[in-house]
Amino acid sequence: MKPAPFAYHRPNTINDLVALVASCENAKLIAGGQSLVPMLNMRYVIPDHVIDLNRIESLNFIRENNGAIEIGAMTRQCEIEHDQLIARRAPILQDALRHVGHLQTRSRGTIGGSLCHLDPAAELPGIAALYDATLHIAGPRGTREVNIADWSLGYMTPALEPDEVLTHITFPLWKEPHGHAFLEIARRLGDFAIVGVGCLLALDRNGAIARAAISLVGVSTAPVRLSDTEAALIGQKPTESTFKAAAEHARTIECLEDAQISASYRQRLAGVLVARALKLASARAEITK
Amino acid sequence: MGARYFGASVPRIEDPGLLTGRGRYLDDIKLPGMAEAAFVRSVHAHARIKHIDVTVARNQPGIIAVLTAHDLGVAGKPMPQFAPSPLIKQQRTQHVLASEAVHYVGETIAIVVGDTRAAAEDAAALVEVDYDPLPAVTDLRTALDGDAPRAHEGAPDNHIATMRTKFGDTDQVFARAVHVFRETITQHRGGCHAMECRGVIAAEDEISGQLTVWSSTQAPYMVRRMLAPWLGLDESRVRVIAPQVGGGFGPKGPTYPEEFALAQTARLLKRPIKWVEDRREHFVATTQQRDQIWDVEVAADANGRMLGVRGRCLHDNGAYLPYGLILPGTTMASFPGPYALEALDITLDAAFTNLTPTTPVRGAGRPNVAFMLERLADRIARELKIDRADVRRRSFVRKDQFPYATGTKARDGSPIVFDSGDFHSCLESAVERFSDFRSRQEEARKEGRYLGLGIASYIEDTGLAPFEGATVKVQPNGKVLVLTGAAGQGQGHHTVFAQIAADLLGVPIEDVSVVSGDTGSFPHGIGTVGSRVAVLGGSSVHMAATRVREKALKLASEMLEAAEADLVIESGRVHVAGTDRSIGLADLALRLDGVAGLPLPRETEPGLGATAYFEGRALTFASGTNLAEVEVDVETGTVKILRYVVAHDCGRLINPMLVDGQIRGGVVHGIGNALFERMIYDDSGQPVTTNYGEYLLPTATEIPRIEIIHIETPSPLNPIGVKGAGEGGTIPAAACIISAIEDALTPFNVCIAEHPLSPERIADLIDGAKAT
Amino acid sequence: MTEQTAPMRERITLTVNGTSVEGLVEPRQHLGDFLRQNLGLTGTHLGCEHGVCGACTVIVDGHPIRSCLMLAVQADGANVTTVEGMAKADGTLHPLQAAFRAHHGLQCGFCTPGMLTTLHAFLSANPNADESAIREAISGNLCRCTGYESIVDAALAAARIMQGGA
Amino acid sequence: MKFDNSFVVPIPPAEAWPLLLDVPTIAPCLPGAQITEVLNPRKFKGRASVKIGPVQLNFDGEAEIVDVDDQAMTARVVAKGNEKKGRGNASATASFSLAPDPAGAKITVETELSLVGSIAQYGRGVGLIKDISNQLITQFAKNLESVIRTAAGEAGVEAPVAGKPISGLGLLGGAIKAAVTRKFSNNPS
Repeated sequence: MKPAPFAYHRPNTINDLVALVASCENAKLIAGGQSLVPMLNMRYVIPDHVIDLNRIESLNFIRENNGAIEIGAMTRQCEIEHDQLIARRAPILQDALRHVGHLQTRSRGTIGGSLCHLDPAAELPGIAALYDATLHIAGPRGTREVNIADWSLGYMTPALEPDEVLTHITFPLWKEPHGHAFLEIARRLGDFAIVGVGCLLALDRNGAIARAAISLVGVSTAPVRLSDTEAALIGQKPTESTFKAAAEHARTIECLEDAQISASYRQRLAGVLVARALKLASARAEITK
Repeated sequence: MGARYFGASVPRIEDPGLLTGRGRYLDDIKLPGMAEAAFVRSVHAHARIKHIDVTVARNQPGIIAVLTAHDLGVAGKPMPQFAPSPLIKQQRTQHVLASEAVHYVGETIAIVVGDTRAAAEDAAALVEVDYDPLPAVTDLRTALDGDAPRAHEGAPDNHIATMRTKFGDTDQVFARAVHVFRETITQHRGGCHAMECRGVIAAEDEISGQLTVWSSTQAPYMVRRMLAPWLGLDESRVRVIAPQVGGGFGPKGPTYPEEFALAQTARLLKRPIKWVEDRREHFVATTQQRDQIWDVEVAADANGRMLGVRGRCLHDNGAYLPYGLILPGTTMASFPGPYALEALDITLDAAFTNLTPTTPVRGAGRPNVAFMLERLADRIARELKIDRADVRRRSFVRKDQFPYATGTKARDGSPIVFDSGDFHSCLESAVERFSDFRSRQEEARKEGRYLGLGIASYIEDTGLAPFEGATVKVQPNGKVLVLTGAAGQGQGHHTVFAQIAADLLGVPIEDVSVVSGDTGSFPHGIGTVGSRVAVLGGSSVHMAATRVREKALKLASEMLEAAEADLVIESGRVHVAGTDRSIGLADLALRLDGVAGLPLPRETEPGLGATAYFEGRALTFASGTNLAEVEVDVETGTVKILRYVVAHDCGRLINPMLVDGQIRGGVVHGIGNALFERMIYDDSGQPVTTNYGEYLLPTATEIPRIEIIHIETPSPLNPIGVKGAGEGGTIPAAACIISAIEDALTPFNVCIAEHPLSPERIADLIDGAKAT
Repeated sequence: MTEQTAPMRERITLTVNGTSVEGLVEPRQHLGDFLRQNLGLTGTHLGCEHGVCGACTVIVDGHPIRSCLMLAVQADGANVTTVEGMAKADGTLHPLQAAFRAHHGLQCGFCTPGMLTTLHAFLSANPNADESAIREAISGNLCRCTGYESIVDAALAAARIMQGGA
Repeated sequence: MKFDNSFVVPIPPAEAWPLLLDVPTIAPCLPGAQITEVLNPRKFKGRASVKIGPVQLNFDGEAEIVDVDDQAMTARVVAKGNEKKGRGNASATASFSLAPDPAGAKITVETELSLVGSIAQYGRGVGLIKDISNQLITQFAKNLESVIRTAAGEAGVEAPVAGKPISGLGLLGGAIKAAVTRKFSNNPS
């Protein structure tokens, strides 16, 4: 199980990278490589060029800026997992990362790689969707931004031209105190999510839901935000029956199926996990009030 | 002689090398001039081969040869049948390389030899095989129907053989039984998944003509037996070596096409060649097991005592018959379980399908039968509303009945006899650990949590005939060498052999070394299959070491001028008890190795060594009961195993720590079969779970601690009183987990007669039961 | 043989088990194959080559990584520790290695180097890890022989020793 | 995998029938496909490309029209191709039949597609491959319809351009939509 031969390039700067990407036909960018290299080894993907992003220092950072967390595309999952700023400001990223592969893959895997690979079950795109994140792109025509909602063009296909690269992701933070929850059902810890649910929830002074965000992974080719459900939650008291109604909504979303998992089972889990995530997030929101 | 090592949890002598990266596995062997091979394999489950074009592939850089069956001279020369049987209706063994037709995805078609594996893979992708696809048999349920496609073109049907095991008058027993229940039970296949895949190196010595084959096999002697006549070579010219083997679990027992192909190619190309199976190949080319469908009835009396079982089994043997009827045979040999049945009548039909061939995987047919019998036992309990343990209590063979003739017969027609055991003690010792379970279960249900307690009992026929042997020899430096044919794959055989020899010869275990798995170092062997090595290999080491001891004492008595009865062996020396007179084993060995001009003592053969073979004339039966506590999340169908208890009887324990390791690993394999492992094929026979992201092995986070209780009823059938322990963990585990899940779901009236169970399937079962 | 050109190769320099080594590698060669084939460090085992089994785990710049998922050329300049680098030069076993033997944390030995390197890196960063943390740390390492319990026990015992306890 | 498509063209069956047998015209109706060599009037060599996420597949193969029955107006196209880098083989049989229809002629295409090899052995992709295939074949039928309409002189219909690669993201987007909007009969509740 050895990859087919390819040429290897290792730029040190974003400019060099952009130039290289423009000049190589049938090229793949390698970030952490934890999804790409298996596909190379199994010869599912047979590129002529592999362009390595690992020496571009400027793509590796975590910082807070203007009410948002900014993370460089080449920031490794293990760095985010143990970062103090993230722990304080967006702990749900760390909850989600516990489900992303294993210790060894998080050592190499990057947030940008996960967003560009865009596996339907991937957790990090789901968190990006939860925060309405913005993706920053560089290319020969300059830089541009894409909202996470417009990021997926289909199965494992990000809205990235062949000569463009993702440089960093911005997660706008919620100003109001809120609770969070990330729950996932996979066959084993670290497996592809059958369904994963991320939830942010803020309560008003009366204890009613003031703001909610719910995002699901695993159910479709891209993360799904339950905008209608979120809107319906506003003003509701965080009770079992409120959560149940949200779960009923979640059960109606159209889902993928594959050789092992039916769409109806994904729908079932979507409902169960949405209710449970809301409950957990609201309990945490109570504490922050 | 007081046992010093036997019975103690001695750390393994195998470990230091393995812990420091110095294990020498097949892929670690590098020979001068060695080339590497990859295989072109069928992408179709069933197809005629119209044409194979290797021209482009041959012209790739780094390619030495691309060989088809014709190039290799093996067309029309299928592999020999390993285990012939008059019951086999259609004798079908695989060709080393297919040239006319393929019968499962993964079947070998051509061998590509290159400077590196990568180069060989590059070229293999460029071999063009023109196929004419044929309908494939992929559904066991209909494989024997008259209108089913044929797995082999032109065959009258897909029927391989019918086997039957029977005793008592089932008609009469079922007619007078108060209760008769019928079940259809389905079990699905999984793989071996030793962490080391298979691999072969073949090299022919140009001068001597000696062919050496290294293979990651459980049975090097069988590889030699299969290869030599097929190659037209004397056995003396073929040496087969099993190096360090990274797990076997059954499927490294048979001899595979790759072993033949590598041997033939190395001879043809006159250079050493290595092939190492990659994981994707393992998923299609290494044998699998467990597909069976049972349609059975059980008869019980008013108290829930099992009286009889009758029914049919449909068995999937995959596309070929590489291992004769051994696998279905182990199914039939597993009856009647631990139960004192009055009558039994089971018929098994083995069928061909266009899937990867099946041969034993840890437990062979035994987990299948245990699952079936335990589902029936649970069914009785459920129907009669009695404790599940009570069905077992009332139905087991009792301690006072041993030795117990089960009613079934061995292949040679002799009656099968349980040699020793105490099924009730195993059961009670495990059950008592859950004395508070029912009250906890009730409390949990009030909180909407669903706990379940599963139970499964089993027997395992171990110490399979015919024999294993060993030479034990004291070397002139006083150190002991054990040579044996019985190779290990991680069980710790070297350590247990060393324990036995060290005790008998009074030497520290550090002074014993063991060489195994090399046909060049010991003349006869069978292989590590069917939990037989401790019984047969261990007994042969015991016999040989005993003879060496006797020889040493006899010689020492002459040299020390003392009566044998006054001698003791300690720390490598023979002492005259109560004196300071002694002689080293080294001196004795030197004396018997001989010195020119000095005759040996009379009636003494050269060398302080002896060779012995222990023949397994009758099976020795291990047994036990497992209990498992699970929690089922009824909203998601997910299962968490909270506790697992094994009460186990494998006779005397040579090394309890190692036996525990065998049990734990075995249980986890069975948990895999129950909850995780499912080899899925689509309707056309394409395997769709060919990676570890989709074919799920149990991982550390999904598995509980496994508590073990040892009950020791020594076997009277061998000098060390042991029974096999390699598969007893696996045999009841799937049954136990499924039993627990069913128990947890009692409020939903869910009945389960299948495995593996995914969370989705559990959720569907709950929904289905709610709906009815 | 053919006249086609030899594949492109890259020169790399890295530190393996404290020793600086050089190599000429095809870009497609992964680090696991480089360690095994070019350096003869066959203690690193390849069990699946698609990043799931964990047998090939080595420590790169302090982090446990799957050497089948890292190209050798990417390890240029890196500091790599393999199972061969765990025992002391005088042969004294690392506490983890000793604990694996004492607790029968290995059977066939094939997954063992990956278990050892994973736990070595993990326990160095998390010396107080409890059983569930240890199970999670090795959840990306498959073992077919042991059922994991003895590995967990060995890790717990080694952690105590690595902290200087009993 | 089986797919059924049918459509009606506004010309009589006798006029539509020869168009249907004109492979150089109908082959490019399959998105991403092109003819590379005409072996004889009923046998062709060709090429097809399809992209499944990061996996770009290129098939080289042959197509042949067989079992042509001019009376019953039925025919079959048997095509098979091997992925150029060894990732699997595809084979398809499309059975065409023409029947009179009040509005002209009704064309029915029943396609049986099978994929083997590594591309067919990734279980997580199974559902998606089916959707993409369905989308390809539906697009094929639509293109075929417009080709015949164009040939029949209908204005305002654009014929597909031979060799145009599979309509990339648009097509994929369609497949995804098909995947996510599928209705499931075994809905729990």
